[in-house]
Amino acid sequence: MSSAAGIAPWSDDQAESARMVRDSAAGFLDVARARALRGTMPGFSADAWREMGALGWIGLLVPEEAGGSGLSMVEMCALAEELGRGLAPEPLIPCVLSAMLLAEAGEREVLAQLLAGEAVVLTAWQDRANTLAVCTDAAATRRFVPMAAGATHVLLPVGDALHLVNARDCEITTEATHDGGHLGTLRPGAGRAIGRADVAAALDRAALATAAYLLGGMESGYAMTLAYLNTRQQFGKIIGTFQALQHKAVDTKLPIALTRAAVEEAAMDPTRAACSRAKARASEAAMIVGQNCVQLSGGIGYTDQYDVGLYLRKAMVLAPAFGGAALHRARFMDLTPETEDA
Amino acid sequence: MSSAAGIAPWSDDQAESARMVRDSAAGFLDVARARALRGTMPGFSADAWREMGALGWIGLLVPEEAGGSGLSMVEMCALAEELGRGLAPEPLIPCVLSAMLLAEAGEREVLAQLLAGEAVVLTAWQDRANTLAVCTDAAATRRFVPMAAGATHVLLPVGDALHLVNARDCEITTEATHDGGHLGTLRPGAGRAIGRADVAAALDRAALATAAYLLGGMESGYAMTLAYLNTRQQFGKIIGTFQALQHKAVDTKLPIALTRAAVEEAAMDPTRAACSRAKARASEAAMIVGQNCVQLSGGIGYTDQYDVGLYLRKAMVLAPAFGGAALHRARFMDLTPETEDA
Amino acid sequence: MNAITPIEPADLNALEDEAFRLHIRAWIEANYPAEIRNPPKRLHWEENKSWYFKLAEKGWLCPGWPREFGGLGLSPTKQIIFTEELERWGCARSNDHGIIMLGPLLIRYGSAEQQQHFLPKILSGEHIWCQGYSEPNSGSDLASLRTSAVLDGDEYVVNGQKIWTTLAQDANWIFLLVRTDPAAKKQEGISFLLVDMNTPGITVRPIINLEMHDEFCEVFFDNVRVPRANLVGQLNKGWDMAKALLSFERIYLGSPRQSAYALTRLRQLAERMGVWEDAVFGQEYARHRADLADLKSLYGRYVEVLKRGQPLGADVSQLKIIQSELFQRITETMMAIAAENAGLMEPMEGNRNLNPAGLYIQARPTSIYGGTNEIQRNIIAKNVLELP
Amino acid sequence: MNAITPIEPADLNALEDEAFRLHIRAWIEANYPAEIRNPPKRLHWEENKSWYFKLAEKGWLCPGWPREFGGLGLSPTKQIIFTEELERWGCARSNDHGIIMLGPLLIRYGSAEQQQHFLPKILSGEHIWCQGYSEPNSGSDLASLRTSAVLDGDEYVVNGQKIWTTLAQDANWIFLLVRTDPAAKKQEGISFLLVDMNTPGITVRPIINLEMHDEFCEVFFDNVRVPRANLVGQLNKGWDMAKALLSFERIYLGSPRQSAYALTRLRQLAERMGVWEDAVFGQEYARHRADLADLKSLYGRYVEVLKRGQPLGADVSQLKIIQSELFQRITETMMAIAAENAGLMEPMEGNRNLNPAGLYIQARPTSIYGGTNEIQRNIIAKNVLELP
Repeated sequence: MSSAAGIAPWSDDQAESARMVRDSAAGFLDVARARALRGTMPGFSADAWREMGALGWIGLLVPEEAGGSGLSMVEMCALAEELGRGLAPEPLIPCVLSAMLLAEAGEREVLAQLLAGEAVVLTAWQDRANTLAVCTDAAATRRFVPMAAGATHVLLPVGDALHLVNARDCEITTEATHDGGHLGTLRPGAGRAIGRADVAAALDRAALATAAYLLGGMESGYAMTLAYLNTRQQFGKIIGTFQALQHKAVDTKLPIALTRAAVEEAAMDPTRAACSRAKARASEAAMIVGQNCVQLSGGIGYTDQYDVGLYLRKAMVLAPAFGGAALHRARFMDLTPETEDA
Repeated sequence: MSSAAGIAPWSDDQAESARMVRDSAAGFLDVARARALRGTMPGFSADAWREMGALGWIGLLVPEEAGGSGLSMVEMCALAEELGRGLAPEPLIPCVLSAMLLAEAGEREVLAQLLAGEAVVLTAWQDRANTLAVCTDAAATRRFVPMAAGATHVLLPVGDALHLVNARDCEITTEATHDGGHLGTLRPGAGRAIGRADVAAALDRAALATAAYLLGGMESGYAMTLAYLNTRQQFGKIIGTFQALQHKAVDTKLPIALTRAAVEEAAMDPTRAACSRAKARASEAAMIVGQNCVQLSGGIGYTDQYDVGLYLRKAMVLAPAFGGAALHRARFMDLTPETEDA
Repeated sequence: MNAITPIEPADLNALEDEAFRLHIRAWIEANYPAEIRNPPKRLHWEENKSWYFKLAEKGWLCPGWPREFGGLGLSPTKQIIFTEELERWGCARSNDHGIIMLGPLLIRYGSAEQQQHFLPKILSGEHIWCQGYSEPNSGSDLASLRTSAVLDGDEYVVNGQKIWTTLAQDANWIFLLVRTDPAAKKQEGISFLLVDMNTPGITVRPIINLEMHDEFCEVFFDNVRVPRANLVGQLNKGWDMAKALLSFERIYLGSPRQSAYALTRLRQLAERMGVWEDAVFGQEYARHRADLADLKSLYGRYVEVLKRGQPLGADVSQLKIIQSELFQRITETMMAIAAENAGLMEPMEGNRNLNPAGLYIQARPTSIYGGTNEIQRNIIAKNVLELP
Repeated sequence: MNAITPIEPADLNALEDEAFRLHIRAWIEANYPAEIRNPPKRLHWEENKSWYFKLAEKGWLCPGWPREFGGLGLSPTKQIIFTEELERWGCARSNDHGIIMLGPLLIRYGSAEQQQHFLPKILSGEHIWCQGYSEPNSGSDLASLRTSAVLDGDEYVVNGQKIWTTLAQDANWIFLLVRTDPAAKKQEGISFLLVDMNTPGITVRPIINLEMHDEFCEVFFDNVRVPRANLVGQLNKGWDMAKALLSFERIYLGSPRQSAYALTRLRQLAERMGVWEDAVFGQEYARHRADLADLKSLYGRYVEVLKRGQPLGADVSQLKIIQSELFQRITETMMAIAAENAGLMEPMEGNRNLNPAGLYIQARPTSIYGGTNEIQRNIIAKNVLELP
């Protein structure tokens, strides 16, 4: 399949840098690895985590002087997209978020462990569902912390003030999620204040990276579906010859193209409005694309053994993560001045 | 085309009575008649109007003791549906509404002229767009009076109090509508109080009859479209063989089937909730069906000379008449208790 | 034993419809096991059999079968009321392929011996049936099926594979469509065969679906020997017999019950998530609500056809499309308002009424099974709209 | 005469992009006739020609043509800016088939004589062209066209009928696809012919469309004699030449301008109808708004392709589908909130910004013309998704 949808508005340097990051993710494209980790605790591989550290991914957005790779959202989105293709269960995006915050606050020791893939620092920023607002109550129970069972540390924003807590000092309960991972509910223990950071700005980037992860997942699930349409036979014909299925396939392609356009534009200039628009599109598109791919795959699409369903399950978990479509669309609307169209 | 969609929940007597009324409308099925009247003033035929009177249609819902036909909404909907097929421009539904109100208020003289098709009495009940509420200000300018240029009398509800005014005593301006008719804005002149009636209940029936008219229009436009799909050739094939067009045709059929189900159930027991649900469905479906029929008819569908467009134009005018889809859906919702589904 | 034994009229058909409804309702409410109301997944025999035996003991297992075969011989109208009452109370669908599919087929096409042998064993719960139609390469195009049955002496030798066989692991008998004439045109070489699942050569392998449930199975046949007497109807005429039973499935799949159940759950979820009073949610809910009410009206028109004892036309496929897509849309709204809870495997807070992902996943295959919605649209295009 | 004559650089290409944009913008704002901004319908030549001549006099009529043919020879990027500025100011599309379609085709495929004869007459406004491609039985399947041209001495004799010919009544020349080899396979017997509309035997009959506008015409050819010298390119190779120009049309039809224009009108209508602050309207508006912004992002990616001088792939058809369906959805929202005003033929209160029905009707054919959206989906399925 050609995935052409025009050309990203990136400079040649940006495109080259993104390509290199993509190439570095080649080892994480195998969905079988993600499948094998489903339902385990903590749900991801410690080896893979250290490798992600060694590849400089956890600190991808951390300035070089703080020990990071000093790259931009262009590379981050390219990477997240590849991880989405492989459905990598490691909490990379949540930890990239934590790394940005630790660096900004000036914390160095735990940051170094995190960047090396030796620590897992999760930012427990929300105290309820369906919000983009950072919790401002230090004592509040935090909800929906992804892969919480694997945390070594928890970063607790109270507004822009950051507290770092040892995970073993928190009371954490988990609930299994459809992608084989889990979400944690966390009663914070005592930690230490480590400074301040612009949490909301970092959350924008996490939302955008999640959009890119969803984009990669959509494309892979869609590619599987096209392959199925190209091989499955019924009524003596390849089913991809049936016009109704062709058109449904096209209608599944369109939201993917729009997602890529929104994500790659936002990656170049990650304003809050651009991040919100990209996440709104990706969250909505991932569900539609996942549903359509299951439908186009027929009975086999409804079996757990078939990978297409894994992409839908991942979308169910990540579409609302860091804010769902409605929240982000409303924020995009609030932030964008009316155009001057005549 | 088979228009099967199960069987209406009517008794045999009701079905037979509806069939007789339908048969009586056979002379009004010719769309060419409606086409010829477009843009004329008052936009309908005086002869046809008298004939409608002679057939007992204007007084269809008026009790026999008041000079009417004493029939029910079952027959009214059957009739309106046939008139919708022929796109009859005569203001039958607005005048059936007026006739009900005149009869209920005990007015006899103008009612007799109206029932005979010698008068045209229009009920000017609304003072603004997008409302189901009867105007309560006697002096308010009335809006959106259909075919106002043809009125001999105007019935002015002020709440449930009715005033009858000679049309020549009112200041009437008109705006042309897409169906070739017009809507009037009316500054009421002095009239006489003639009594009271349940205006809201009568409006429910007018809305339901309008839903039935739209249903007839949908079916006729759809039948034309199926005929086109069955004859037009491209790429050496009848275009109705293309699966994408077949499925779009099916998706156009489904809202028609739902409309028929809602309208005919409401006709049997025209509660306010049932009328609102039927009008909401019909208003929405008529636009969707009209659009799809134009699309399926390709270039020819976009020409004024082709009748399919006339059905869409009629839907544009009648979908909002007596309340559009959103208003009626909200009222249905308010009026219907939650079900006890387990 | 039944918890309540009201005075039972000799002929339930003699009751007024409303009295009949209340009679049925009272018995269901008194006898249905509370713990299996509205089960989130299709139940297995072990979970379900106590209800099966209650119905059997009461004589109500097969409301549609004629009385001479052990059924209740209910009129169409009363059969519909019976079903409505079961749905109203959220009764689980039992292991009913014998009751719904095979029984009526044997009554219509079976030999007297077959009727006498098999029907009582369905009524007693001794035989639990499953249906072997679909194959890996024969889904939408069922008539291309290839599982073969070759006569060898007085036995057919069956080889091949079935798939999507509902609850095969619970069944001890299976009815099969098999190819008995490989040379004939697709539909014309197919026969209908009854097979004891305990015959050597049969392997059942459950399929885990997206609900993580093993409702469907693959069933493999390796030189399975089946007595010739287990052929139902004429050789090579199995297709027509099986097809004659499908209109039941199409109206069953068009029943508003799934959407109605989901809509109630949507309301409960909206209240829990604090959006019940939200205007945007409100208009979306009102749309689902009106869609459901209109679906019920349309469904009622087909029920009316059945009540009058008339055959259902191909247009009944409309119901299946409308109901499955409405069910799906309702669950999509659930997912949107559930926000982060949308990813959870288990119901929220242990309250099984708050299970957005469960219902969302459950709604996915409704547009696939029972003939995909694409196939239904083909049927309507050809047979109702009469497009070429 | 132009209202303002700013200091014109010798080579507009030498300007920085942003300076170029402002230069163009200032001139447009100063010179474009206010009364024809954002016309609700396609303008006729009489309404439009003053603008045409202003552009011609300025030398800006043909920004994309090479300078040696009288164009501005702008780089792709600057051509795009030029177009964006015209769209921004709501400039009417002029009678531009000569400028956009025929000129580039002659520059690429025409003989030197044809170039020298015809191009200056386009630039001067002496020749106004229309395009004769579609026929009554050849719409989606254009290659089945049957209008014939038979050589008789030094002239082709043309017989047949064209339809959907935009503004044929304003044109004095028409370029035609005609069948010159009836025996060849569809695409292979088609030639490209230039015809003076004043030749005897040509009849133009306007078609009134749903907008009650005569934008499209039928054109009938009855033994119309055309000099052999008016054949462009090789005999029977007309199809390939015409097709090579279509990618322009596909990106043009995917431009967000219609949706952007409609969205602004939607806001104005919402304010007038008092629903601008309404939550339900608000989320629907936000959806259109985000859809438009994402469409703009996607459109920008194809513009980027052009800027780099690369050819557009078949996937550009995506834009046309997305833009036309968004434009339609926006106008459907307009109709819903306009309520009773939705039926009015003329703008509300004489304010042409409040014209829901007009825009709604205008949006209908966008999914039909330029290759129906069904055809676009076929193209994507085959050429992008590579389905069989």
